[in-house]
Amino acid sequence: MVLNVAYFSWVRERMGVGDETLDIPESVGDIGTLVAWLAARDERGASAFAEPHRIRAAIDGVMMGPDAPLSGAREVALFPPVTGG
Amino acid sequence: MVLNVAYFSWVRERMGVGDETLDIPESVGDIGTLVAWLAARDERGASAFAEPHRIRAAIDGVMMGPDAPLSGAREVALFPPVTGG
Amino acid sequence: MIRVLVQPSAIDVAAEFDLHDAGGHGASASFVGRVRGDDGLTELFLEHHPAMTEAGLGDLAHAAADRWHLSALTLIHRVGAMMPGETIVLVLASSPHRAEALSACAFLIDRLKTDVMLWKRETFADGASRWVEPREGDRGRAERWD
Amino acid sequence: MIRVLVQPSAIDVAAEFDLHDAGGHGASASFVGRVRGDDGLTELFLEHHPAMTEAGLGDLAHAAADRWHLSALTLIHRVGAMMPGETIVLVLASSPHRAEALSACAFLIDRLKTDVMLWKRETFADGASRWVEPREGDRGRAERWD
Repeated sequence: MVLNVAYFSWVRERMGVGDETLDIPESVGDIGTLVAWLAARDERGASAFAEPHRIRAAIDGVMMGPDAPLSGAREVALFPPVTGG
Repeated sequence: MVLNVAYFSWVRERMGVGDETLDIPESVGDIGTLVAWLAARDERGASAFAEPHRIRAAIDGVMMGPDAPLSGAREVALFPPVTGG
Repeated sequence: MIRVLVQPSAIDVAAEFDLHDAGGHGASASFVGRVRGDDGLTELFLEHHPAMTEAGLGDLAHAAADRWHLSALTLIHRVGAMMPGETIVLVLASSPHRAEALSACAFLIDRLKTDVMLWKRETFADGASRWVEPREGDRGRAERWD
Repeated sequence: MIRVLVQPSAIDVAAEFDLHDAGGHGASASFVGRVRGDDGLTELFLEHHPAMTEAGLGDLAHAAADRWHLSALTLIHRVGAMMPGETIVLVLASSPHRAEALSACAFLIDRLKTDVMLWKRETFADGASRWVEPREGDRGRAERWD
């Protein structure tokens, strides 16, 4: 499955890009497994997603938990907790 | 005793003046008796001070009750309860 | 730091903001109260006891400065005759911390309603005029701060 | 009536007041938050998720308008890099009634701290930079409104 993934704050810095289009294996069906897959994929992913409990996610602009399915998503955003206005 | 008396709001309107210098008889020793004396003195006083419970007073800029003595006062101000800012 | 004025002339809100903001404070809270033209009101007249109004505003300003950590405070009340839309009162409170600026501003505007020696007379389009009676609601809001 | 902006350019507070005040509202409450140069801070960078920030501010503005009787509301948040003294956020709330204007303004500034999708990075005079962690105190203040 092809997915647009966006990163923010120190997740973006560690990933080295603001967003990218990824070809996700079929086994990656929800946000939790996406984060684990990114952490295992390469060094930048390992650095950004070493602590999954510090990661928050949104699908198409709506905050979602780790069990949220990826099917139908246009954009998945991954980021630390917000620090507000 | 000679006393400067200032009036505000509808008390001023009914008295017809903003302030005046009055020669007060010795028997008028506190604010309560001053108000009663003004009410008995003439028609404008009767109109302004017909309801003494609606009158507040200050001596030299400090709020005082009806028992406050007039001795030493430079200015007595008589007015309705304030309506604030 | 503390600027307190009682003035019969119009309050220049923009000029007062400029003067106040010159300190570049972290957080600034303001309140502007204007004359409302409800029920055909054409003029609001605020009568005051000059010495007591000045003292009352000064006491309020210092009470706020004692209670909160403020870097600047502006408190200006207009008196005399004014028309609908004109500014009656301006409160500007600044602090390094937003909660202190907001609380000081709310405190000042609530207390102004009860602590300041002012009497209001309203005049309407039909020529009728009346002195405003004190409102119980104002007293309740002011007492929250005691 | 409701004006919501997320902008990388400087917030022109005086111009926004002029625009907002044109309605001649009875009571206007405002809050201005500026970058503080504490601990040698030289730059504050606010990163945001554009679609989510816009939606978040819009939702907040409408929540305030539903809850209080407001005649006008301005809510402007700056994003990107800014220096000490520059304005980060401007809230202007107007109502016929002072308590509603003050409450709406306090609600909006408290909620902005927790509801808006922004991340802050601080850079200091020695070149060090760090992403700010969320503050528990902000969450507490925002939850007063739930």
